[in-house]
Amino acid sequence: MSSNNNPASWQLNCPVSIPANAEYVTLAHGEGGRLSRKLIQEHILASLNNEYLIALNDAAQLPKIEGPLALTTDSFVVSPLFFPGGDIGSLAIFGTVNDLAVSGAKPLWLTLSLILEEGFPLAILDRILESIARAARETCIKIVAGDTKVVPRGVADGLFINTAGVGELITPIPPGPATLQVDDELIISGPIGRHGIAVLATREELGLEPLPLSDCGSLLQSVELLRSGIGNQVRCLRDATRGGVAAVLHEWAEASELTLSIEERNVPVSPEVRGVCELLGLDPLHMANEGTMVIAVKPGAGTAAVEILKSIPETATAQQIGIVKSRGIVPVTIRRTLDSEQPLDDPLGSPLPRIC
Amino acid sequence: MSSNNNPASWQLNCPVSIPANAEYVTLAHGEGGRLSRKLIQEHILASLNNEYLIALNDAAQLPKIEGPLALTTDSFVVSPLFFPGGDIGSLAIFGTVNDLAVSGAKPLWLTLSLILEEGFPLAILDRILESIARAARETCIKIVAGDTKVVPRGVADGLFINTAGVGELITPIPPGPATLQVDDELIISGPIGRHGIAVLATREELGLEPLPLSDCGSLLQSVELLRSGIGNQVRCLRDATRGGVAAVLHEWAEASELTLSIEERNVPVSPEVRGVCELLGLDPLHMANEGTMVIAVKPGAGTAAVEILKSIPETATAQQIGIVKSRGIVPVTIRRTLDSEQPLDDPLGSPLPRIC
Amino acid sequence: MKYLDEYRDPKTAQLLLDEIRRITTRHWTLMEVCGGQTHSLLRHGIAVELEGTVELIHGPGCPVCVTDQAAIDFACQLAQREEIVLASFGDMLRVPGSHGSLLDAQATGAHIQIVYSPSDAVELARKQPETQFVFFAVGFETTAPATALAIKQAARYRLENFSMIVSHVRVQPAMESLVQAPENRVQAFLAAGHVCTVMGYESYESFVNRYQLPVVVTGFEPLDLLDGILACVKQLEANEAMLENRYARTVQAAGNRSAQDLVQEIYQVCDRAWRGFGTIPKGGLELRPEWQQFDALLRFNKPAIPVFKRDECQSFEVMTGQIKPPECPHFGTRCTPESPLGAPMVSSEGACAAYYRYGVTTTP
Amino acid sequence: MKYLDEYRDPKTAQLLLDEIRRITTRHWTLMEVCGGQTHSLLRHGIAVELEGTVELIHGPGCPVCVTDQAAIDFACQLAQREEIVLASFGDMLRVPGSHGSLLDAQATGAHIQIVYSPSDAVELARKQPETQFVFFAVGFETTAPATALAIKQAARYRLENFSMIVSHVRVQPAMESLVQAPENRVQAFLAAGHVCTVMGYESYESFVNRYQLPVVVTGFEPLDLLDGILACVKQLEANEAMLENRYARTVQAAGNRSAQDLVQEIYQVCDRAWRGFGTIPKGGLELRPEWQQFDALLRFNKPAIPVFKRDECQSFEVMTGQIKPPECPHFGTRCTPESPLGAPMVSSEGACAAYYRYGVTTTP
Amino acid sequence: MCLGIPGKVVRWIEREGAFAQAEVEFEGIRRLVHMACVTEAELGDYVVVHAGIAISRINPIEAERIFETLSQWGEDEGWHTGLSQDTEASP
Amino acid sequence: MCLGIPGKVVRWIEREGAFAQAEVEFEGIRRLVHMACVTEAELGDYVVVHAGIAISRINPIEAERIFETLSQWGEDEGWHTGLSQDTEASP
Ligand code: SF4
Ligand code: SF4
Ligand SMILES: [Mg+2]
Ligand SMILES: [Mg+2]
Ligand SMILES: [Mg+2]
Ligand SMILES: [Mg+2]
Ligand SMILES: [Mg+2]
Ligand SMILES: [Mg+2]
Ligand SMILES: [Mg+2]
Ligand SMILES: [Mg+2]
Ligand SMILES: [Mg+2]
Ligand SMILES: [Mg+2]
Repeated sequence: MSSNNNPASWQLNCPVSIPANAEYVTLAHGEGGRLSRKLIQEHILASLNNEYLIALNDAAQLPKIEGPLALTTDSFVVSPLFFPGGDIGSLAIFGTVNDLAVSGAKPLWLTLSLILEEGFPLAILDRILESIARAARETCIKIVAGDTKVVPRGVADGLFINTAGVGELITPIPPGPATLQVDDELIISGPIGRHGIAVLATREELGLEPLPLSDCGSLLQSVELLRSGIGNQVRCLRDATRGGVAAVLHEWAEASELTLSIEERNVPVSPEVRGVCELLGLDPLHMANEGTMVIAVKPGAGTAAVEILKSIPETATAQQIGIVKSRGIVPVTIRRTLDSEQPLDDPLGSPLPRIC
Repeated sequence: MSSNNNPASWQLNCPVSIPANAEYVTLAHGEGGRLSRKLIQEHILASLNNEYLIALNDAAQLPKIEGPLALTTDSFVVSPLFFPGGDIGSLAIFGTVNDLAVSGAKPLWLTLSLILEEGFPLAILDRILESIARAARETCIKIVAGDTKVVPRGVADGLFINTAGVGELITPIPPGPATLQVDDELIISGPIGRHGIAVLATREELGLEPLPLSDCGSLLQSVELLRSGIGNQVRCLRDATRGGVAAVLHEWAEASELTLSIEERNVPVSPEVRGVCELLGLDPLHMANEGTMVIAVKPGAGTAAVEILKSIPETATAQQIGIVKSRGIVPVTIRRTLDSEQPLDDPLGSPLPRIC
Repeated sequence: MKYLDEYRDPKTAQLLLDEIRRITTRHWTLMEVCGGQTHSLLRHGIAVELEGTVELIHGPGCPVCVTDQAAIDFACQLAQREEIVLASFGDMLRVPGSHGSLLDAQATGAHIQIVYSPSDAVELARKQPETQFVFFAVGFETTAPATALAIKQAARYRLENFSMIVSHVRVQPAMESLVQAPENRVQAFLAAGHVCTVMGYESYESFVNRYQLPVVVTGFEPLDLLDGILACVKQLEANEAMLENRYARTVQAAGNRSAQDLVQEIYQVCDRAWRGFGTIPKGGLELRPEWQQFDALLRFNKPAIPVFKRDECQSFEVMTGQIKPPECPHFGTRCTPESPLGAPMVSSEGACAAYYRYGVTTTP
Repeated sequence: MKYLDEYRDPKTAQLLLDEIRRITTRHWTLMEVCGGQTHSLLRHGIAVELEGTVELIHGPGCPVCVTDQAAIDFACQLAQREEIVLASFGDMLRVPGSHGSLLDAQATGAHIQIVYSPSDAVELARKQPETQFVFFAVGFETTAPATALAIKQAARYRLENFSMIVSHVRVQPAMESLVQAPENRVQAFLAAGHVCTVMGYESYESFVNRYQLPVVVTGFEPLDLLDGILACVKQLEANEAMLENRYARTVQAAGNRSAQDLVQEIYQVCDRAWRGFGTIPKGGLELRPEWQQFDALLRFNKPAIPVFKRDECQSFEVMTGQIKPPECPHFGTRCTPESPLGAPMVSSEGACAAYYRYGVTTTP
Repeated sequence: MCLGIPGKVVRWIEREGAFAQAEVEFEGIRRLVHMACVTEAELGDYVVVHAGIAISRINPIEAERIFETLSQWGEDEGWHTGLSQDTEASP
Repeated sequence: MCLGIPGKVVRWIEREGAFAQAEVEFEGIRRLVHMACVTEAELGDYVVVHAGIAISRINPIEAERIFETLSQWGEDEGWHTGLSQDTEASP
């Protein structure tokens, strides 16, 4: 097989054109000496500077937090690095901010750790750092500590990013899926499957046009509105990332030992996602989201929750999709064409396009 | 070039023999469905369980901290994954615990994020998770949140680990290298260059025997002793990782705008490290450490600091290696054979073995 | 989506369902030939709604399930070779061979590329002339035109780095072998709509006449299926055995002549080993001699690799309607989608997977 | 370490230093031929201590610095080829060619393997028979036995996947061309101890006689260097020009006969382009015709790749002692170890890098 | 098996031979589809696409038939009887 | 150039020919070193190793000479005069 012999050969799908004599990342950039400091100063700090990060200490020194803490981490390995609607940088920020937000915390600080493949163009790195900076500004979060490693060519796929986030838990903290009760109502904040389809269609070069847009974005405002509006009514929230909505419902069913039951006709799916899913034999409920969440509220609170969500553009198409029932034979059911409730499958592995 | 066609072909240097029919990581383990939960339950929680991690929430909910916070992150991409004296797992814990400790914080909680290459043997993963668990127990730190991603074969080098750490800053917080003063004393906590040499010799298969041992280990106890003994006398501490002691001295010289001056004869170097460095034309001062730190104390406090360090076995060979001087032409000087002080070079890139 | 959504209309479906229940006087056993129909029947809850009225058993119509284990082994073996990329539909990746699936092979270093269309594999070969691309050509008559077209395109481009493992199977010989079996209890067939789209249904005339069993060409959406079932039940209740086309918006009596010509030009009928069935005479398609330069078997002279067939899998019994998947002793215990013993547990078209996925874990 | 530490003893070094200062009556200019000696003189502060007493200028003895740019370009080009792994000493990786260094090539996909010994590259080739290993054989007479041995071993194993880019250079022709230059101001030579270990020093007799310049075979540790300098100064003060061996623990008059035989068997003397110097007659070693199956140039028929020589680098002037590195207009500004204009800024043996590293940024 | 999805032909790229191709739209998403077997399709026609090639042109009149039948049932309310006559016309 | 490091021969692996090898110790670390050019070395001898092959056996008597000379200087205090006689014996 032929391998990538030039720095522009990653599956970048990046709008930046890379000049032939572009500067790129070398192993020396990761070795802790002069070049490492240059990379940090001229690229990372240039985009992300703030009063904590500038100290470049072994650990950031941060002020005291009043409430209890929330702590989360995620690594981002998306391929391609740029996809319609986002890139690995914005994803790395929104992903961690969203995890804090749905946990009931006010996101405060992030760490940012880059694993770069030797030969990665610095122009692309700068572009991703700008995207990180933009997402951090949008969500009012500060990147206070970081790390950069460079691995030899062929040992990583261009760039992996890890973010870890610290937030302050704000009362009332959603008590979590173990507290779900019969008749609780299930809500989805927007059309599903957009991120998974956008990335799949871009990566596998399926020749689809226009490429569907990822929903990659912040859930901060919608969570805050929900909490300030009906905070005491919220049981749990979850951004429906890998495994999609189906995986969230299965996890919640497992945690609560109840059955979660949804109506297919109420689940919002955008026409493009619908079209691609039919064409490739995929179920939108299994496809990843990166700015769309599932919410469970107490009985009767669903309408209020949907109202609140519909008040901002990001979640204007929020819908109640189902309710919690006493435990049946299967953990998650879906009503499709006919009246009978069918089991909704828990996704197994990455959804593969199929012709059968 | 031939590629790795069997799961045992990583540069593992692992003492575990892998049976031919070993189970290994698949892409489905990273897709957020049933197999992801199985991997987390049967492998990760099996080794690392605690009251926070078990919740498996989007973010860990943690109690309130009294003092201000310290936050740090590092990715670990060491190749080979196992090296004499440690492995990527223990390294990922000690590295982050040490960064918190030298920053003046009591390490409390860690996040753990794994990027696994498809085909990675689960037996090896278990072995590394055990090593992580052991290091976490030894340093009394809890892993409270995590993430697991699987990337396709050929897209990562077996396993990368990211840890982020939260600690509570304890007064007196070492004021940092910007506060260095003329006549401050510089101390090293143990023999230098062991980690860099151990990894280099293992990775490049240089045919050396016995392979020198890495110093991979915790600095927690030694930092605590120093702080409780002469806490007010400590200016700054730094674990001398990538770039070695030379990089730390250069960073401090830059931060303080003073000249740091050391004596080669006082720098402890183990015989094996000495032997390998001579053979390969390397300078131990440029080689990485993973359990050895540089300390700066106020004038006159060096002897007390060394005494305290010598009281525990981990730092029994601590030495005063130099002092801080007013700014000369060069930022860091070293006195070797003759009386004159020579500039000590800041490392550039990974040290390469050479024959010239 | 036009021509999809209207055939999923719940109210209309309910009307049809009521009508089927109304006219059914005794227990009828129908076979839906195609795995896609199985999938749809379970996904939309039709099978459940008809429990006690009409029993639906699944036919051999999942090409993933019936592809011979040796072909999968060969595909894995080629994919492991440094110079080869194996291109495949996503469907085949999880099917177990003797030593694991293509996904397992990939996890240990094999080069596999998912494609949506066989012609996409031709394009890949054109763009990377240094690499040998082998397309794994599975599927029924529906898929054969797409793979035949890929061969023609590769020939037009004079590609020397494109070949195929041809493992196409033919539906009708399998139906024949099924009704001839002493255990047969099928009383009517829902013929596979998309196979008929290509092949037409005239050839079923003699089948209907010979075996005196109703055959109804049926589509895949809930209304299509209910309509096809209703047509079958009506024939059975009237003690008739006729050939009907209930998928006329897509299927014509003669099928698609251009597609048949294309298949005819590239392939010839051959005996073929079906997984679970053994060799079915005339059960497959192979490359005609004039196209053999594209035969991966010849190009990469296949060594005799031992095939360790897993006899535990009851796929033959399942695919011939003798048992339903939950009656297999391994169903849901030793055999799950995470760790399938047999092919029907893998593909989302496979009957066992469909039962597992849709939670039908007990026999009616 | 035995035979190292005792030669770094500070007290003894001080004695020798004092003695040199004591007997020196005027300004003498010595050349240390070997880059290793340059490195040691700067690293241990000897050059600084002798400032104003004895001026030390650095000779052409850094094989990394003098390796022709075209050879580096060829190495980069081979490393880029899919089937080839280029094996090299770590030293060569940062040296700039016309289009970047081997490290740059690696960053854009080339396969490069650092080895400590040429025989290690032979072992790699033996273990991976599908891959072509090309060893980049640079170095002076000291290194030639190791690379010659690798050829013999590869021949013994009948390896068809091992070859070398032979770029060995010979010290003495370079010294000749140096003293013949009108700009020459060297008054005595510290001959390169390890080259003499292999080659002996008898061949210097005629050099000393012809040019009437003292030549003192000198080692690499501080005491060795001070001892060698002292010997030079004593001759100069006494107006003598003799050949002396001050590295007798390692060097014998006739050198190492087995090593010479080995080199003789595999290589023959040839004219060679030296970077910065131009072609030096008899300045290199090439494979004898009977070993040419191991010549990477012949095996991978080198296309004529344009070499864009960077004329800005003053390496010739530096390596012939006409200027000291900080006198080069680019030193420390456009030319630094991070971004070297010329080879002497790269290798830790290179005179410019040594000056930069040890902070000697102004001329004495 | 044999996922076949209806899509609308929106642009012909090449109408003849082995490389016949058209742009086909599926709910706003377009893809190039091989048309060698359905060269007679016109812009605006719906075709059934399987594995990237069109295998059939959808007959819009036949597509309505089931709904017409059902609506007749709805009109006369005793639709069960009417059903068999209507449907048995097709094979 | 030409890093040459002294190491002690601790074990012979193969004494003859192109594959002659011995285990050589450098401050506790051992490596196999090619010995084709120094086949006469005995166990305990020090050899100078360059690029993985031994290029010379260290002569322990010569190795002492500089220190002997210096110690003589130490003894007679007027050592400068003694130096030239001693050293000029060697070439
Ligand atoms: S349940 Fe598994 S073993 Fe049983 S018939 Fe189905 S696939 Fe075969
Ligand atoms: S400083 Fe740079 S440009 Fe000048 S001579 Fe040295 S290597 Fe060449
Ligand atoms: Mg998370
Ligand atoms: Mg989440
Ligand atoms: Mg770091
Ligand atoms: Mg890559
Ligand atoms: Mg750190
Ligand atoms: Mg640190
Ligand atoms: Mg996660
Ligand atoms: Mg790998
Ligand atoms: Mg392959
Ligand atoms: Mg190569």
